[in-house]
Amino acid sequence: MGSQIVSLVVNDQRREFIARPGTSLLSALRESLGLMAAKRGCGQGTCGTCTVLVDDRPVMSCLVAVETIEGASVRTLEGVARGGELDEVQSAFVDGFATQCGFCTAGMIMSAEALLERDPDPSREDVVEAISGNVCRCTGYASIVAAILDAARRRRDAASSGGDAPAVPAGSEAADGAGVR
Amino acid sequence: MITAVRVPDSVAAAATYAAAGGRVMGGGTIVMAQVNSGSLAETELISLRKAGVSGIRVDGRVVRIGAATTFADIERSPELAFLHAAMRTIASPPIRNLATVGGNLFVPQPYGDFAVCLLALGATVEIAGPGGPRRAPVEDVLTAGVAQGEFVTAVALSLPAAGTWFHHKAMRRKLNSAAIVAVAAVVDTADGVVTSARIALGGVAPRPVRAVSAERLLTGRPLEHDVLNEAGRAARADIAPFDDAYASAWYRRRVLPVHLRRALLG
Amino acid sequence: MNHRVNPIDKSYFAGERRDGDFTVIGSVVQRSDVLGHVTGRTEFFEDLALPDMLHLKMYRSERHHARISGLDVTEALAVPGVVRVLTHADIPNNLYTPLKLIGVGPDDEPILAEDTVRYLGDPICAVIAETEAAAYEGVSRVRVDYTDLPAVFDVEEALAEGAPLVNEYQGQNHFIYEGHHCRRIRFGDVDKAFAEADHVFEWRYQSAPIEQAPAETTGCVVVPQADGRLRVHSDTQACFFTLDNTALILETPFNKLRVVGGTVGGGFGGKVDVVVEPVACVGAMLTGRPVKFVYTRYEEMQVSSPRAAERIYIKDAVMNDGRITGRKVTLYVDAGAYARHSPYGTTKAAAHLPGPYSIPNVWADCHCVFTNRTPSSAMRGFGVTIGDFALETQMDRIARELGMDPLRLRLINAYRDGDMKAHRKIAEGTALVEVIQKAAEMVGHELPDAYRRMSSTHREGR
Amino acid sequence: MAKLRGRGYASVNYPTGMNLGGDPSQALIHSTTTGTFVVSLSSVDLGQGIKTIAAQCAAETLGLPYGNIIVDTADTDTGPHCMGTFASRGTHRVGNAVIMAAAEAREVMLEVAAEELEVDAADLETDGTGFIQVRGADEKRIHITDLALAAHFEHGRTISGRGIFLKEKNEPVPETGEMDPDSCQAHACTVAVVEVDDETGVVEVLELHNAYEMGRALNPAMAAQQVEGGAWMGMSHALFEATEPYYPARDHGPRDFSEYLMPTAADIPVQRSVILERPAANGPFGAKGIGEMTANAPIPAIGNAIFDACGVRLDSMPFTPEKVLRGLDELRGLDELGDASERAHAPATGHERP
Repeated sequence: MGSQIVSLVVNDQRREFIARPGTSLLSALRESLGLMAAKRGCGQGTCGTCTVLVDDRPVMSCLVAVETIEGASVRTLEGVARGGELDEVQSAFVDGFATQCGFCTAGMIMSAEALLERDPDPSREDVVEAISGNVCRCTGYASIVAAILDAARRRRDAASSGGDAPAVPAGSEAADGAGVR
Repeated sequence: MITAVRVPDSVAAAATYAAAGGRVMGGGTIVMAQVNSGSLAETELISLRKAGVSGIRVDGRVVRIGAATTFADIERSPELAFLHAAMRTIASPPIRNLATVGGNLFVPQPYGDFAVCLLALGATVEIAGPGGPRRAPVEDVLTAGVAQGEFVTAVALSLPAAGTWFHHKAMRRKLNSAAIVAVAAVVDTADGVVTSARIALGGVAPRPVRAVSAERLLTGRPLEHDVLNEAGRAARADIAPFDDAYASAWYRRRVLPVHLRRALLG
Repeated sequence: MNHRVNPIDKSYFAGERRDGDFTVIGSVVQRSDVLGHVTGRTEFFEDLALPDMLHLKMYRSERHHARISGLDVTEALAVPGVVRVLTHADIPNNLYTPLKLIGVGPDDEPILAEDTVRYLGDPICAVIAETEAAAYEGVSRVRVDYTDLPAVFDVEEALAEGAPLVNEYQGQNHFIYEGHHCRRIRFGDVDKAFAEADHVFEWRYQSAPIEQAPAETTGCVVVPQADGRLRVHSDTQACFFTLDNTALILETPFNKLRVVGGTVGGGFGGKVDVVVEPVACVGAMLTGRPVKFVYTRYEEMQVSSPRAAERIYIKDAVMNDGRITGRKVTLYVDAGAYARHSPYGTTKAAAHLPGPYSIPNVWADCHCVFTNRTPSSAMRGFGVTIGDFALETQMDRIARELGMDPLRLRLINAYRDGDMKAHRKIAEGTALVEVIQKAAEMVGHELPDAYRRMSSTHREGR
Repeated sequence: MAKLRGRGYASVNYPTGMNLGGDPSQALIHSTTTGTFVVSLSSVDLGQGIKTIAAQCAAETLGLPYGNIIVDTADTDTGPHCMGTFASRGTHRVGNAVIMAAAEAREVMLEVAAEELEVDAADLETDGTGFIQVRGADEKRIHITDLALAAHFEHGRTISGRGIFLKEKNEPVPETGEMDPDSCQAHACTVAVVEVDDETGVVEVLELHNAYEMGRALNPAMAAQQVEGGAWMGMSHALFEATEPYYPARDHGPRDFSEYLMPTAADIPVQRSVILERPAANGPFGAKGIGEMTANAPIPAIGNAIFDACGVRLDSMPFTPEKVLRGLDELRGLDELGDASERAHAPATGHERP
């Protein structure tokens, strides 16, 4: 049998490539499609740096044999910013200083996107659960949780103001200085 | 090295491939990790993702869950609401979107939390293979596995009556941790006294095990603090705990009664 | 912006702040790397796509301590896609130690094992193949015959008479500091302090090795250049440190190498050892093709050097009023099988004693000990983190024994500007008193006036 | 069953700008013809943010906006020597080298501006927005873009500078340990509040209160990142981390992030931190460096809080539920499997708080 042609819809574009047997979705994205945002932190499904959305659900792309999702829709961090504009999650990560080394960021943002698409008004507990598979060694998570909650608020504000208003920082959870749980 | 990945579109096609010796996989959470580290023995993968064995069907009190049904699917199923809390103790959302009901039966402890639930529920496993379809109690599959060329296509279980399902998983951290001790149980009571109990334990033996000593001890007695402690101590006869990166065998044995009691009393 | 900042209490050291009129310093400016991070465009070393790149995977020792009585790579070479298998014979200068750059020796670690392995995971041979899968397959077919040697895993057992010798290049199971068996601190007379003390307390502390666990594992891609140089894309924390050590191992002029690093997916000290670049460079030189060598997560967890386990004994002479008048510390750093950066870390540990307190009599023996485990090395707080665990637990125990407020005990003993530290450096810029006062205030821990008036800039009554 | 609450303290110092290796760090800076300044380094950014800090130091010294600075780093062909990013050297060594380079470049910048404006360079100042102007007469001014063009095309000058920071290598005296191994001392005090489950030994860290003294917070948001992430790492070390959980035996070493556990966002405490600044004479704008020390104080603070909560003294890291429970069983005088636990709820010492 050997290598075969696989077709996926990646960030709304149909992409075809040749995959060696046993190629993970992560390897296909990085090596065949040149999409480097998703990272390989472990290859075992334990770090979350390779998280992407397959048919709108977050998965560890290192654990997906690419032949098994022929035809699926795949979304990566490269597809999140539209027309060069950061979306609410990205802007909230920037403004909230929710990145340090940046290696977990792609996976974190994709887990957050999946959550917010399913639940535009998540609780802190929902956010915490959504990123429970994404390891960050730098931040201690608090800034990431705050940024995702902030992103949800920005997106709701944008939606309630007709959808064409720019994402505005809500500010209510901006640091009061005393650290936010 | 992997030489072929099969994605059969039917159970029959999957059976043909399986008979030839490939490794059957559900979501890939175990198998692909081995592929990525070059440690998988088999050279062919057979995915059940498109073999028509996904989905949850409810027929009265009986629920049939396809082997390739993911944990996320169960979390979204209103009929299986009693399992939702248990599902959320397993790994993380990006894993639960991949990991499957069938695959979980073959995961080594202290993983395999759903298998612990199935054991408590007395599930029946549907198996396909060279000899045609067969059914087996989940105990048998957990103990003996399936034969060469066989694979699981579904599990069937009866919905527990309201108030009879209990689940508690002790972890090293609040989310995304393997079990120190997992307890799943269906316990019927009448007039405050246990009439029947089926208790399964995870994390405390190489396979999920029934706490038969505790079941015996509880039957005919009230679900009370002291009785449960006694049952928990009795259950130590049913386990074969191990040391691992999470906890020692001693610790698992030591806290088993605490967690058995917490499972049933909250 | 929606960022979080911690309040700065400018009432402390107000007279020394010289704030001036900064325009950028002290301000929150956006991180220069953040837009790359949130769009996935930041380039980490592994994001380099090279069409003809080869993959290197390491076959590692399956024993803690053994002679290699046979090595057979024939089957590995027969795997389709395997291009080359490197052994120690391929490494120009196979013996090194990273701190030789600052004059620390002896060389004690083979790049690839010759006749002996000294820890589980010691690298033996490197399989280079067209694909990762082929490289793994090749590794699985390497055959090594081992003759087990006795191993030692406990630092004190390693120092005992008759213990198996871990590293014959060192010659004994501890690093030698200028003729001494350990790094010593000798300050005042601790024996006199113990004799005159109201109380003597002695306790033991222990830690286990800790992994730096960066999200990105250690690795590099080496690309041969048209001019004969090698371009090394690496996630090292230390470009020139890596370059210099690699050149010494390759026995090549330093200007033959170019190290390109930059954005690293977390380091925490774990990417200071030079453990992937030399072998990958040899592979690239011998094949003439780009070679990638990236640690698996397993290698990162179990083979890459962790924070050392330490065993620490602290014996204190204490007076009824809480003054600590003598402190004797015996500290063992478990360096594992090779020195790496541990001789340095042990010295740093010694300099840190007796903690942020002015104790007039201090005696310390800090041993850098070799055992048959994964070599340890630098990690965030190198030489200090575990010492602080021991020292600050000790302080709490003393306070409990004396029935004292643990913060007052610390304030009484806190070092101040002008104090001579145990390593004979005059303290300056101290602020222990103030952080304690501030923390007490934050949690509503009452301190009497005399303690609230204490200051790091002068000792009351002096 | 009881949840026992306790509070623990720890205070520490930390040496920054180590010079046991004696290696200096260099920085070069030059202006493009349009007034952007490129800082060339070979230091590595690991996420701690050295590129941002270097740019802030350059901008402040030059008196120009942060946006005028580009930092090019981590290439041994293009960057001057830096031995590496470790031992709390980044902010201290590189910051100082950048300041020195930028000061030299600023001097040239003012000389050229003086020629352009036909004034004395000593009378010039920068306004922080990009203008160089005569002090007290700011209508007489020139923008850096115009100035840089003029420097290159008319004056034949490079607006550039060189910087290095060296504190000579120190050799400890072997007999006494006398040495001068570092440049500054930073400080921290942590108060931890924990809750111990007296039946399982599970410890939950509820609160971490930290006071950190770091010389100067060059970028307060990035200082907060180090503080918050470092304290989390300390808590993680305290409760979870070991590559050899049965040390000194090597069995059951964790292989991945499933087995090597660290706290998730669900496990983190409330963190409150306050920063004190006692500027260091030898630090860049007084900064000492904060990255390494932040994990240290939380570990003993948590251990001491556990003792306060339940009377179990942990002298071995990490503080696993097993160690706590063995300690509790010993205090309660229970047998190997703690089977009398339901008869002895309260530990021998320690106390329950509301």
